[in-house]
Amino acid sequence: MKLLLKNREMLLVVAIIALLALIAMRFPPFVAPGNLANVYNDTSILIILALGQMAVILTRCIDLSMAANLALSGMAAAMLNAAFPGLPVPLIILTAVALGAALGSINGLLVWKLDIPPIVVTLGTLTIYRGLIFLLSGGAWINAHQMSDAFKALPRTSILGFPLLSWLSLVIIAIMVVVMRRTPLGRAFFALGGNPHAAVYTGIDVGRTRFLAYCLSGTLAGLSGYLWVSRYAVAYVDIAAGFELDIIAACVIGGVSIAGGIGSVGGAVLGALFLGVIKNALPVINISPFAQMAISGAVIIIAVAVNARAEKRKGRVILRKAEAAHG
Amino acid sequence: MLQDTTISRTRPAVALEGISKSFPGVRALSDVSLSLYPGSVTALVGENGAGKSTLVKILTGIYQPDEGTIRVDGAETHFPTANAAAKAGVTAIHQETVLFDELSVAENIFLGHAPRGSFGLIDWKKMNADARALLSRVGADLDPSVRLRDLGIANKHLVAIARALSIDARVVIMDEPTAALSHKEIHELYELVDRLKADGKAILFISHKFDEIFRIADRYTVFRDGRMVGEGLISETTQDDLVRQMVGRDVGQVFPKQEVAIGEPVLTVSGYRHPTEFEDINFELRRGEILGFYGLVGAGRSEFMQSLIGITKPSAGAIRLDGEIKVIRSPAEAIEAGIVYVPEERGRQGAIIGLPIFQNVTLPSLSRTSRSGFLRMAEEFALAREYTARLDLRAASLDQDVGTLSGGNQQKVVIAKWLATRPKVIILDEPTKGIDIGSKAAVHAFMSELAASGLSVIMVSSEIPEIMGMADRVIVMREGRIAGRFERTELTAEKLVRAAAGIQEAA
Amino acid sequence: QAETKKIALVVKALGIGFFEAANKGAQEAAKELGDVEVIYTGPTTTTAEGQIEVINSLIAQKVDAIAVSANDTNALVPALKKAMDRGIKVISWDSGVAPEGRLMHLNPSSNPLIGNMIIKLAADNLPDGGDVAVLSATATSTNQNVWIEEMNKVLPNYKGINVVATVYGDDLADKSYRETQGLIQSHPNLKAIIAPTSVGIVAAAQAVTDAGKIGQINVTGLGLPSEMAGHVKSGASKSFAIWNPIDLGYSATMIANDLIGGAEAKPGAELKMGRMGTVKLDDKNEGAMADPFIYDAKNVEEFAKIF
Amino acid sequence: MADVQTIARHIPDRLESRGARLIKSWETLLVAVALAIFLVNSFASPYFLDPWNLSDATFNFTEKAMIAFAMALVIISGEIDLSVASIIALTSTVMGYAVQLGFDTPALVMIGLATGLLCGAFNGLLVTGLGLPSIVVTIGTMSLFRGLSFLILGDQAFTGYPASFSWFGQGYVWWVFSFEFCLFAALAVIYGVVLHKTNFGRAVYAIGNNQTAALFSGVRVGRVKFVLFLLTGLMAAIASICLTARLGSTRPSIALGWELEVVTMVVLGGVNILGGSGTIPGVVLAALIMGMVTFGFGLLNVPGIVMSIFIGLLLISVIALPILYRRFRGRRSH
Ligand SMILES: Nc1ncnc2c1ncn2[C@@H]1O[C@H](COP(=O)(O)OP(=O)(O)OP(=O)(O)O)[C@@H](O)[C@H]1O
Ligand SMILES: Nc1ncnc2c1ncn2[C@@H]1O[C@H](COP(=O)(O)OP(=O)(O)OP(=O)(O)O)[C@@H](O)[C@H]1O
Ligand SMILES: [Mg+2]
Ligand SMILES: [Mg+2]
Repeated sequence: MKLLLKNREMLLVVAIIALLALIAMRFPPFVAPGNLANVYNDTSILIILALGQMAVILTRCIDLSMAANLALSGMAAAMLNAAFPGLPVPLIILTAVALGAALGSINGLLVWKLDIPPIVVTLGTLTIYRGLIFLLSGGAWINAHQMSDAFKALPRTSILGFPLLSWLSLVIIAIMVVVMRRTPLGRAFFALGGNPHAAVYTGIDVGRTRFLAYCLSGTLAGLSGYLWVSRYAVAYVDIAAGFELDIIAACVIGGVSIAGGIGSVGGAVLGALFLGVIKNALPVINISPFAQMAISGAVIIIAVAVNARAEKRKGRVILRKAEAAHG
Repeated sequence: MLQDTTISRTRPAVALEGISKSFPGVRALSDVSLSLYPGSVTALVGENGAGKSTLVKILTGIYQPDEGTIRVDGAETHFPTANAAAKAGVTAIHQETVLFDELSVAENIFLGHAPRGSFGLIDWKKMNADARALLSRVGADLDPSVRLRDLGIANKHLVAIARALSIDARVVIMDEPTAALSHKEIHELYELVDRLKADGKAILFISHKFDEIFRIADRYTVFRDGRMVGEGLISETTQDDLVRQMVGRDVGQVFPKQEVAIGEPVLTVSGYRHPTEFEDINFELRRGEILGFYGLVGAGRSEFMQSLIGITKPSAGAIRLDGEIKVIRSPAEAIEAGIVYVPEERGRQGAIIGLPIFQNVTLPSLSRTSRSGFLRMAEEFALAREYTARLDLRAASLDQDVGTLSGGNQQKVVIAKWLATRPKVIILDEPTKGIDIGSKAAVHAFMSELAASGLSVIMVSSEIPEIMGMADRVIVMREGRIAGRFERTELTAEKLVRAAAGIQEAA
Repeated sequence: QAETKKIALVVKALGIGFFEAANKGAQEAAKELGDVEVIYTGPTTTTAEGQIEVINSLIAQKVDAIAVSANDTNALVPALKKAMDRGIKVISWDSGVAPEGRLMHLNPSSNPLIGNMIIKLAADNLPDGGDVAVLSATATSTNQNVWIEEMNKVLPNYKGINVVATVYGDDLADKSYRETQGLIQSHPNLKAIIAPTSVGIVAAAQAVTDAGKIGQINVTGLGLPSEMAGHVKSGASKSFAIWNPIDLGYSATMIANDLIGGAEAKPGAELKMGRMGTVKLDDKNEGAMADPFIYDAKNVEEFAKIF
Repeated sequence: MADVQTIARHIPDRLESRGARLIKSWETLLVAVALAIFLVNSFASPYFLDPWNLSDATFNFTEKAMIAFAMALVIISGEIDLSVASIIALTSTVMGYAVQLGFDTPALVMIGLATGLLCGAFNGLLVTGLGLPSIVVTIGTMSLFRGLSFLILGDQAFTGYPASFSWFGQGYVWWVFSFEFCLFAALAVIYGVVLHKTNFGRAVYAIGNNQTAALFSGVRVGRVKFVLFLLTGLMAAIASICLTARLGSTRPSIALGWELEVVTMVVLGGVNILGGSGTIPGVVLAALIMGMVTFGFGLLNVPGIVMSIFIGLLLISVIALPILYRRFRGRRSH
């Protein structure tokens, strides 16, 4: 099991290195350590979101509302800061995270208690959450000058030479590794996605576990909401519009199976990094910015095809089993 | 009811009283009671669908009973979840493999009660070590970190058994634990049961194999149609007696085989092979014949049959139908050629739940009921009525969703569906798997009629009585190859078992 | 008593500070006129389809005039033609529509002037010349493209100034930010970034600040004082320009009212713009409101309170 | 027990009359919702009940609804196509390119349809040929197709469509009935017949309910699915022709975000997102409802995003209500 997972992740690592080599040929400074750190920093939010999405996808659900959740939580954080500049930033972050978790739990409740298909639920809440931002803000932007310096400074604070945003994503990766690998909840995500029927036999409450997955994705979306808004120092209705698809793409490239039950933290992180490298590299290697979209599309398709190859069930091999048993 | 003084003096470890359970359209259990005693093995027997597994699921907290109480050590309890039952010391090897292909062996064993280390985190090292110990207890030499999907069916069963043992239980339930195990493994299981018994565990053992029951059980309980119809001590009963209680009538009736004059060859299969699943399959099927295919679960019969209708792609081999070579690349072509396959997994491959009965029946025959691609409902109803009536289907209307029918009636719809295509050759893969005794007799009678009317039938079955009762000739498959051919006249259960298990003729 | 006249102010998208300010001006005009009701509306994303839907519902409401800042020069024409067929006076402002789709177009300022202004702002701080890059809005926005075109025309007048790249931030803060990072990366000698868009300029200033390039790279272009005040103070932007969006909304409303009142939009005509005076139409029925105004550390605080 | 076994019973074809089934159907619920919205709109705005205004309002949904018909079939078969809006963009771009090369209207239409079919075939091939999950494939092609359109167009726009071409988006067949509306009505009938009255439609339902069993029953699953993806491609192309003709210009951002609106329309129309059930009349009603909501709110100058809140709530509640109702009834009968 480990071998195959390792293989898939190795494949991605190799792909990313190859990509970097290719970019370095056209524009060597891109692979300078300092710039790579920048690329990582720029991808941090996508990584955090992809990890939340992964938890949801593992349980055979999907969360299309993550970007809208991010935008709503981010807008709430920004407005709170604009209205009460004196409010301590940690308190604002806490509010954003709590709001994100609450929005996620609404998705989770609808999936759990009403049995509405996840894609319908999150399609609905996607538009509702976006709309709520408009109602909340009246459509107005919150701009850099309306935000307090402390609010904007946090993700940029440098610790040991790296911005806090990067550190934060590393901490979340670490937490997610522990959650996914070493807590019953994390294992329940995998088990339930792999075989929901059997999960019941092992005492897993399918609905509740899905609910918790949505809470997790919501929490991470809420946190990302603050990070996004403070990093780009602006909040408006449409921030991160369409980003939900990037998040899902990162998961898919990272080998998270859309059918549930298969995936890894490492894969999701690498998938996000892969997209991040492409996004950051295209503008500097003078590939027309207009080619960006087509390239990410092609990458997604290739990644799914490759992953599907790797996943393709081997036959049960009745004959070879017989030979082995006798040999 | 029979009362035994020695056992009734010890208190049951767990007792069920007056349990009833209904599913939409089926009363799976009505007012059953059952007690399990420490240090004693109780065998639960009954035909398919008698309600045995349902009882297991109630005992393990997966289903909630509609009525009745569960007592553990005399105290009334509820098992709202599987965890609650496990905490109360009830563990089970379920009939379906309730395992996770993508997780490791160790985790399959410990999911839900994994050993925890610091901060309450799962301790993988300990889990792997514990798993290794448990696996060696059940005689499986497996690497606990290997992914389950890479195991064969027998090893998966062993993992399921290890899982049941991973809970420190006083009640161990085994629902057909030997169905997929080989000789050696079965014997190791017997020893395990003996050890558990010696440890004072109460054991419920469900099996359709009588030799097994008489080998390890102390007591028995018989279910028929969701009711308890008898119980007692194994030492005071006989196999015939048990069968009579189970079936409630003479067994001979179940296989109403008609004598049919066997005609010329209809289907000739030569040199069929598949790179990984089967090889060297040669046989011919004659008009009016019922050809039985026997083998242990996983022998590759279904895989081979599916290659005949173009689902699995064989790497070599040829089919002749009425002497002509036919190339069949898809089920649609098979139906056109007159070969139909009634699949073994009714729910997944047979019935289309969500569509009404009549649409299920007419699906493969739409080209006949429609005109230039447009549906004609009247024709469809007529066709569906004709064939469902011949199978004596019980339903409220033909417009009813097949999902609302009982298993036996669903199977009738599936068979009707294939018959309506008017085939020359019909392949029935485990046609009576999971259907009740009445329907079973109906299917058998009907199979006989089909053969009599000139159809050629291939019947894949893992039930020896069914094979012995129905087949004119039997081919035994083992591990993807033909392991024996028998005429009806020379057929014995022992020969079949030996061929299927690959045991040499006793010296 | 005359019935109130309904004038619709259709913007590229709701929520953008610049247009909110224009609405302020329009409301001011309505108050001044007394018998005018201004309907401030627009899609939520900057798409032509969204604007067409809005325009259709305005036609259905039988408004008297539509003043639109278009997301697409051509795509709105059929819908606006239909509006004119039903007797609605249609003008465009800020970002124009093709002549068939409107009676006149009000440029905030003359395009050549703006084109010259944005390059001049960059050049003024680069006495020795150097590399500059342009960060535009969406690749499809009409006005930005015209300005950049005009800028390139006068480029030879500024010796030593090289425009090394033009990138698009799609009027999205994050994309603009990332594009700016790309520019900083790929052009180590970059001295200035010109962003003729109020969203882009803020994002670019932020990216320059985060990259620690304040003092090395000057961000300039068109922006709102309220949004840029902080960046002027930090030094990320030495100066930038904008016309007054309040005046723009005010003028558009006044012109629409004048047209409802019977004035005719034809080359050479002068239309009344209330306190802003009059606008004279050129041969393409276009007019310009006023010159852009430059904001720097000296005056930005004062205007930040207004828009 | 014994008598049941011996007497062959007659099983009726249907238990309920056509009328009884109709009353309990999802469509009835939608008709009620549609009527309610119609009434509310009529009272809320004096401009609503005007034939020309209503005719203008149909443009809000006709193009999306055309795609929704094909999408309904795809979703009933258990798949999904999220690339439709991008197919619109690519098709429109290719047609715009053809205009620059001087092609005339009939050629443009053919080129547009061919492009849509090619995109559909590409999706179909990836889904049926390689067996990839359609949701992921079409998220990929969604970027790819629109990306190609960005690659071709960049910051440019294609204009200069022939005057005859604009008729597809702006022409009227008779009185207030636009070409688009008539096409929508005709397609509704065609799709209704295909789904509900043909073998092909039956195969779609069978696949959606149980793909494996359908395959075993002789349904050519791969072929049917491939055709369904071709159809969505084709319908996206038709919608693209109408939309391009209506706008008179092509930008790569054309029809951005439509895929979710189309899916919403289909789901609101009672199509099970997990496949297996749904009807064309339901989708038609959902299209009308969404069109009326957009138009009604538009007349009140409510911003589009607030309408989308309403649509989102409608989507969730329309699906949740029957579930809650059933649960409530189930509880009472116990
Ligand atoms: N989840 C369910 N939904 C509906 N009916 C069910 C369900 N589970 C079991 N049944 C029905 O209840 C009856 C008893 O089934 P059960 O599985 O308990 O039989 P069993 O005695 O274990 O049979 P077997 O020997 O084949 O395992 C059958 O008629 C079956 O079809
Ligand atoms: N390694 C395995 N893992 C999981 N399931 C298996 C495995 N091997 C066999 N099975 C299951 O056992 C059943 C029988 O396998 P298969 O159909 O290939 O053989 P068969 O000889 O036809 O057996 P049967 O007697 O059940 O018809 C199938 O349902 C299959 O899914
Ligand atoms: Mg059972
Ligand atoms: Mg089989």
